[in-house]
Amino acid sequence: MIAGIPLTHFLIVSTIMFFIGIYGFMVRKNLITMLMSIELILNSVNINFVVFNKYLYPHQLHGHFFSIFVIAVAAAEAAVAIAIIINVYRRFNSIDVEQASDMKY
Amino acid sequence: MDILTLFVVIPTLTVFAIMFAKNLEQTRMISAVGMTAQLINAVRLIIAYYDERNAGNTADFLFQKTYVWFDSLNIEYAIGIDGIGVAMIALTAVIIFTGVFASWTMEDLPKEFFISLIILATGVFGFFISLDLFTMFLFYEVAVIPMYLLIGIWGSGPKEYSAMKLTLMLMGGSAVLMVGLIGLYFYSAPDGGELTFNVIEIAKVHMPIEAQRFFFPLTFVGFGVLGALFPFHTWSPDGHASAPTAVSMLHAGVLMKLGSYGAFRVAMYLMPEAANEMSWFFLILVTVSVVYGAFGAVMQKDLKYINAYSSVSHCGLILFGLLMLNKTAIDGAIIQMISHGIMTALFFALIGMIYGRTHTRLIHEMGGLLKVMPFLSAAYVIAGLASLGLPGLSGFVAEMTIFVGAFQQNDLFHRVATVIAASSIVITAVYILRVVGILLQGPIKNDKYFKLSDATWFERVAVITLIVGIAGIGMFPYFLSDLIMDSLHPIMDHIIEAGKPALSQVSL
Amino acid sequence: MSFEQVLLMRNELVLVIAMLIVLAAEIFLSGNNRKLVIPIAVGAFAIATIIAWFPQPEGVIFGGMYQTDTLRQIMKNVLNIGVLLIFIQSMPWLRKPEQNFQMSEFYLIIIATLIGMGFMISSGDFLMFYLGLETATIPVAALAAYDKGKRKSAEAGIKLILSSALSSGILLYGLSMIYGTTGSIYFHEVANAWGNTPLQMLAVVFFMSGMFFKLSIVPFHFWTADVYEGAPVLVTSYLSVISKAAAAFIFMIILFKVFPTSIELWKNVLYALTIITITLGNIFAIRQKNMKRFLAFSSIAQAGFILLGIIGGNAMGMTAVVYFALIYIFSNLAAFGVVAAISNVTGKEYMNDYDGLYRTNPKLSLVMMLALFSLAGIPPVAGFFGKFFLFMAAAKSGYYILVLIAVINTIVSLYYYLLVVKAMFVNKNEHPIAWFKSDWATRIALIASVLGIIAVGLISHIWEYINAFSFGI
Amino acid sequence: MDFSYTIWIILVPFFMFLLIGLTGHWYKKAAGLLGTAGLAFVFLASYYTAYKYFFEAGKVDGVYQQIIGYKLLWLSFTDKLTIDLGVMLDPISVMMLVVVSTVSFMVHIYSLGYMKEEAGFYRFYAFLSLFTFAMMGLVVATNIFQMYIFWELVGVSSYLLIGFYYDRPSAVSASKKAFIVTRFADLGFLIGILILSYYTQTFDFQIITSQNGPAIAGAPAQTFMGFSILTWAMLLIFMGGAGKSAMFPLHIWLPDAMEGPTPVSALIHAATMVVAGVYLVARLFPIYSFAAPDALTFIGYLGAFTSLFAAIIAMTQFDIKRVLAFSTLSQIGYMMLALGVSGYGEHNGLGYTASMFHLFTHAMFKALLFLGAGAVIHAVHSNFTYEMGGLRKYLKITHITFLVAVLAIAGIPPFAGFWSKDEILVAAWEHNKLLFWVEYLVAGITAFYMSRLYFLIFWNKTPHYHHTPHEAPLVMTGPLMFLALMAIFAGLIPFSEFVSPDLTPYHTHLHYNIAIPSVLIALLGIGVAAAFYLKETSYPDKITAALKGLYKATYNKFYIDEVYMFVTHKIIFGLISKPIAWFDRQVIDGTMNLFGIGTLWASRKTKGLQSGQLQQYAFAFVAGAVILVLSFVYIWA
Amino acid sequence: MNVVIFYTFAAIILLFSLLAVTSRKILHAAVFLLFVLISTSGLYFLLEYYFLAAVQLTLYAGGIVVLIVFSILLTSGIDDRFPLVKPLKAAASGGLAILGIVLALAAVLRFPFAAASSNALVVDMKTIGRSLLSYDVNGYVLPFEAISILLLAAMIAAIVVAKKKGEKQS
Repeated sequence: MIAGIPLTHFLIVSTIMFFIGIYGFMVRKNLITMLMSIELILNSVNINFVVFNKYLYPHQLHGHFFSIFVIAVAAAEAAVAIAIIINVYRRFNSIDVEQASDMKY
Repeated sequence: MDILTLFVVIPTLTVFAIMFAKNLEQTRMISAVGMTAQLINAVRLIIAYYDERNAGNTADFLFQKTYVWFDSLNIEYAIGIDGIGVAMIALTAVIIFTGVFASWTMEDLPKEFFISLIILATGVFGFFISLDLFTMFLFYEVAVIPMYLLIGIWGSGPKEYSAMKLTLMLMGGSAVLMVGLIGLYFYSAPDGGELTFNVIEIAKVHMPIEAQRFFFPLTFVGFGVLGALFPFHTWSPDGHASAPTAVSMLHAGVLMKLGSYGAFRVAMYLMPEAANEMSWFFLILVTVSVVYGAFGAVMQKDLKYINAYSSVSHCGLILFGLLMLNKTAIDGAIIQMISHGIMTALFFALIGMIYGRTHTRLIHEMGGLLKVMPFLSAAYVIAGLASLGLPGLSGFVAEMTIFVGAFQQNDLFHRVATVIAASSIVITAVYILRVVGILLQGPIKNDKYFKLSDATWFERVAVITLIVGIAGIGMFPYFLSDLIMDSLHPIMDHIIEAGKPALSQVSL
Repeated sequence: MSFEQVLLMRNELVLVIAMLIVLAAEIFLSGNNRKLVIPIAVGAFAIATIIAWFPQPEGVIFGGMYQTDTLRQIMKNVLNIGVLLIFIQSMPWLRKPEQNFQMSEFYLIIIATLIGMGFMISSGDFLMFYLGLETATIPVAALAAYDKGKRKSAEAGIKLILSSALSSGILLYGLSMIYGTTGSIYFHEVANAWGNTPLQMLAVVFFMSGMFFKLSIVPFHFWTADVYEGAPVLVTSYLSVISKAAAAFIFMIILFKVFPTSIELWKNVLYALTIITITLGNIFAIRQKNMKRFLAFSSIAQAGFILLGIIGGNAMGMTAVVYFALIYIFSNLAAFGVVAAISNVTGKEYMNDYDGLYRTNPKLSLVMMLALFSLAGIPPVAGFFGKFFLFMAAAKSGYYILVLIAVINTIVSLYYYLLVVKAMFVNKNEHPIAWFKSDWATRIALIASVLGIIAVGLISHIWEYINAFSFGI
Repeated sequence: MDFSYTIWIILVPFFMFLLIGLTGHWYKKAAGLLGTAGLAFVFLASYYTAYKYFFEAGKVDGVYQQIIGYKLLWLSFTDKLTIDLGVMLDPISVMMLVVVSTVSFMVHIYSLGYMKEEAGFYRFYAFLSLFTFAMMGLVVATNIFQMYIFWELVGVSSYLLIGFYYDRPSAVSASKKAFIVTRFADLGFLIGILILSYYTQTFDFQIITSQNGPAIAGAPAQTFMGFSILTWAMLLIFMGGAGKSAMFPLHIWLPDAMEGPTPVSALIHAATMVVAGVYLVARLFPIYSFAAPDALTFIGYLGAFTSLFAAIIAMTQFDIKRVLAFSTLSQIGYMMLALGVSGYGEHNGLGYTASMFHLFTHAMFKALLFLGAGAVIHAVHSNFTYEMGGLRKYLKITHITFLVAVLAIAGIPPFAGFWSKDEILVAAWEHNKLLFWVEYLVAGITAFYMSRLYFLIFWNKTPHYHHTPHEAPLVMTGPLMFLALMAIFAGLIPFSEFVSPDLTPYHTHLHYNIAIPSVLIALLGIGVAAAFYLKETSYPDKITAALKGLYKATYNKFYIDEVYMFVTHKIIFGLISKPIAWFDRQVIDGTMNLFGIGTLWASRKTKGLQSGQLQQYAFAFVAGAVILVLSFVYIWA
Repeated sequence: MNVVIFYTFAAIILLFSLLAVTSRKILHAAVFLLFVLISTSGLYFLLEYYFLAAVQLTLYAGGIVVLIVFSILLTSGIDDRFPLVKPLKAAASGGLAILGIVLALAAVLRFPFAAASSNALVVDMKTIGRSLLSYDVNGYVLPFEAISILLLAAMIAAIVVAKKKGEKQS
């Protein structure tokens, strides 16, 4: 199934996606969209793991399982994050990250 | 328990006892008893030391004890003492003893005051008995840090600023020093033996000159800050001006000596090549500070500032003697440590007592004190005369030994430095007499002063003890000089031997 | 896989059991009995701590994913002790009315994260490491947001969870490249296959960035102050000592074991960041007025000192880091303990509230002073020994200039520690915090901390014990 | 013969000082008697020693020996350089013992009367004992460092005594000035000692002054700025002597020192301490003579100049003590001159002998003058001649003794001054004609101003006295009479039989060709003075008016004090000390503070970094990671 | 064929990722994210990791996105449009991201990835199950257990934060 597709193309896609996620994290003021950016980041990392596994080390499943666990962690993380976001929303009546800056200096 | 460890144990026990004191009276009594015990112990030590020497013990350090502390790092609680140390310990015992009496009237948080004071003294004693650089450094910092509280809480004037400045500068010095000590440790076994902090062991090895060049200045400056090395002396005027009496006494009297003692015992002794090579640079600094401190004192208006600058000058003379790198000058420098210690303690004690009566330290607001407090004034004159190097008092012996020693260096650079440093004795006379003239002599300026009382009994105890010390050294210097000289031989052989090739390159 | 082998995980197992006990107590206790959850949890944890202290053999199980040896056991014990102190300190706080309905959760989450740290420290591969790291991080965000009534707490929670998510994302990218270039996630295999290509170096840098986040190394530290300030005091102390120490331990182990061949790279990185971290941490700490925030920045500077122990890559450094962590736990918990005690009673958290404290609460002030002196590294309290040995460790590998910069920075840090001392002892105050009697739990915790501060330094056996099991590159 | 008891000549006054100083306030008045008793011992012991030394034990084979009566190792600098405290007896030290003990004893007795009203009576006696101790220690010093030690001690006792009336600002500043000026001179002395001792590796007088000792035989060849290093050393040592002996330009402290009680002026600032400089040069004379002749010549010229200079000033002063002070300067200049023109052996050493001789006689008559002046001041409560006059009627004994002293100092035979001055003139005639003529001139001036003083006090107009002046009690006049006897007969001592540079006695005789003109000149001076001042006349005013500028300059002591004031206050205080104090506070301390301020400033400035904005934190995070990659993976890898 | 599929997915992923972080409507962004996640799972299918692809679809694309959508509904108005990003911020962040891409790709593309030499493992459910429950080398039972603790803790954490009770006192 992967014949003719070079490994690096996958990596290019995932890397760009990774930095798009980072870009999103840095510019999106909405807490939920920031969380979504995190998901992009994690997703791109997953692609890396899986692709490496498939292309280079197909005799074992480290990358494959790593991805699965990352997905699980991402889910847990998202759950907690969303709980906190809702909490923030209650306190600040906003989920704008720039509002949540009582503490500084 | 061995006699040296007792010097740390007695004050520690005193501190614990004070913690359980119920009132001011008990606090005072416990402190006085504890420090008297310490003084007695010091006398015991002197006797034991002489006994040992007379019995033919020629080891560099007597009463050596070594207890391994951090085994894997080869850090030990190693103690031992030579004549220089004995002298320094006697000095410290005298000054802390008198310091307690000078603070007899301390009423604000007295327990805490005496505890801090005695902790400070513990650090000093520990420092002088240590042979292991690690414990030495530990005690060194223990001696420095209580200063902050002592000045901050019980001081006067801009005490918070002064306390902070003093603490930060001194700890800054000790921080730099720490690097030097660590360096010494890692070069203590170039042939692959076990690394050690032990002074005796390190002295045996030959540290590579490149390393010495790096670590010597660090160590020397680190100690030098406490020894009021120009330009790192500025903590001294402010600190002393703000400190309470006993603290000034102890600090100028003993703590500043820690600096010069360390500079000698650690920096110069353990890194003799670098000491020979770099002494010229530091010599310039200290020559400046000798004269500079004296000139700085001339126009000051505050008694403590005068004394602080005078300490800069006199402590500069100590370092000056040390950097001359010959036995006589160093002998003089060490006598100067003792001499200046007692003398300046006396000064600060008297200033404290005068301040306690007149509530001012500005000399122009006072005058004619000889009339109303003859005892204190006479004592002040004696202190002043000791400071300006009157024969028969300790200052003379020290200064002369330094100058005679310094003059044995046969080159123009050292000669000129000596002449410049010696000229400070004239300036010293100027500022001492100026103070005596304004403060003690002349008519009484303020009607309130007619009612002032002379010294109380505890003040007399303190003052007389110190004067006896000054006069004792001044009149019978031979014992002290001999005590020091004996111990200097091995050290100086070490340093001079190392300097032989280097010296020819440096002489100007 | 035999039972004995499973018992190698004893620390984690007893913690799981403790967790289950708390869970059970939470479920079965109700009404007025609910408060019993607190002593049960603390008791269970205390027992777990004690059990974990018994000696145990070294070993590797789960195909290398879990490995334990005495050093790691020491590390875990160090963490356990710290957590126990926090638990004891937490008792009065959790009993307060506004926390009434959330007692067991605090314990559950902390124990769970502690288990995560256990796995992290014992990990033999990057997967376990990653899972341990996340277990140790994600739930703590909830703890930071524990004071739900407070805006600051919520803000702290969100800042922590999002920052840590970002950091673990970057760390994961690094891990993926490590996997891609070596073909394994097991530490020993990675170490064997390790080269120094740019990609691998990039991977290491990304990995380190993630760890720097946990350690609060500048410039990855920004979350620290805000989270520390916003979180409840005890959570702050947990974050500042326990999770930081755990991260330092595993970071050091991985650098020494997995990337010894990249030492040039990570030494350079650490060199630069040590200087920046200590300096900036100090400079930021100087101006702080809020005690928690102040301690946050001071802990950033302290993290910089920890790097000094790591950078040399020698066994002495490892000992020094573990030793320092132990001391740091005691010192910081003593400081935070005082802050917590005062905050619990009066709600005051600012430095000028402490003016004149010594005259009204001398014992608390003394504890605080000792703690600060220990943090500043002043003898004879333990912090002096900790710092001295860290400097020695760095010096051993020749980093004298770095040590010099660090020691000069200690002066700046001394300045701000003394500011607090000054507030308590020197400053005058018309209305100082009135005298109050701390409850017994606080007192026990503070006394234990002070004993720790004094004893750890003076008693050399602790150092020797750790040193016997340390290793360098 | 055992001279070890001589140590008690030093120690007794010292213990008296301690005893009176520490306990005197309990028995106040008795302190004077106690001190005097102590001095009586010193006096007797000194005379006994002198007798034993000169007539029994001192000479071996016709040469006086330097006998070490007592010696104690006090401090050792190096193996060779050690300070001994001890007693060395040789002709000049024994002579000085006599001089010091005589004058001191007289002053002690005299002060019982003079000082009895003073509050600090016991203190005064304590200080006197201290001074006597120091002076005795100085004269019997076995080595140059011992001398320096006691040198400083006499300085400080002089300071204490000048400042005896410490509530008078003028006394305070005078004492300060005296101490600091001499201290400055002593710095030179000290450096001189350092140089000398470095090359000779000894402090011991016997060794350094010995003919084949290291200073003379093994003089180092090094030169510095044209003079041999030893010349420099000896000049510096002389600087100390010049300071104590108030040679120009270090003389300024001496007239002010008259602020002290008059007996003190008599003892310290006329008879004993101020001649220490002369004694110092005499003590080191062999070195000056053989190894540093240039220095010796310099000393001669400086002595001549000072003697002329001071004599001129003395003519115009109205404060009797100041006149005496300037006359002291002038006479010490004589002694220095005498040393400057002296050679070493046999008759060549006449200058040396004459100098010592003059020292001896001068001590007697100058002490007499001062004590007499004290009696006058005691009687009229003023120091100024324009408030005196006609006192011969009231103060008979004082008058006679004062007259004796004036004649002695003027050089009228057979009084003591004549003999010693004659020897000086002979020595000068033989070695240096210029100095000889200067001395002739000074002899005339001396006769003039001393007679002027005499006439102004005891003759001239009689002002209105508030209280009728009355003669002093016997305790005061007794010493006057004793000293008057000394002033009359001391000149008859054949000094060259006892004192000579090479310790070998020789004979001298009167040179009439020099003596007669000198007497005539003295008589001329007295005559002019009599013409001017015997009765109240207008001549002095006329002359003053005629020489207005010169008179003013002279009256103001040639403004030397003003120059010093300028140097000390404007330059030392204003241009050095104050700027240093400022520099230290502002620049050095400022730099230290700057570190602190800078850190705080940096802290404030970087506040914005911690903005509270999570996304900025994220940016920093990512940027940090990227920069690390860029730096350490790409750039410095 | 597979090449075409790959590039299609790749294009979708990149495009919608970009849209997800730039779209000014939050719900749109969530949907774009969903597209990205689904496409990713398509890649996993392409790589023949079917189990992973399924997990990706259900857990990720299903679970998390639903969670996100719910929270959006709870906290935001559907029609809210985000204000434009400040240009400076966008430029700086964008520049940083591009720099990151350049650096990362420069490293990635220069690395000599060696093609697999060993035989590929057949990734069926049996293998996966066995690996997941194996405690030997290449077994994943320990992570499996560890993540259960994580999930439990996260659950408690989420509940703690989400519970409303504490509010009443404030």
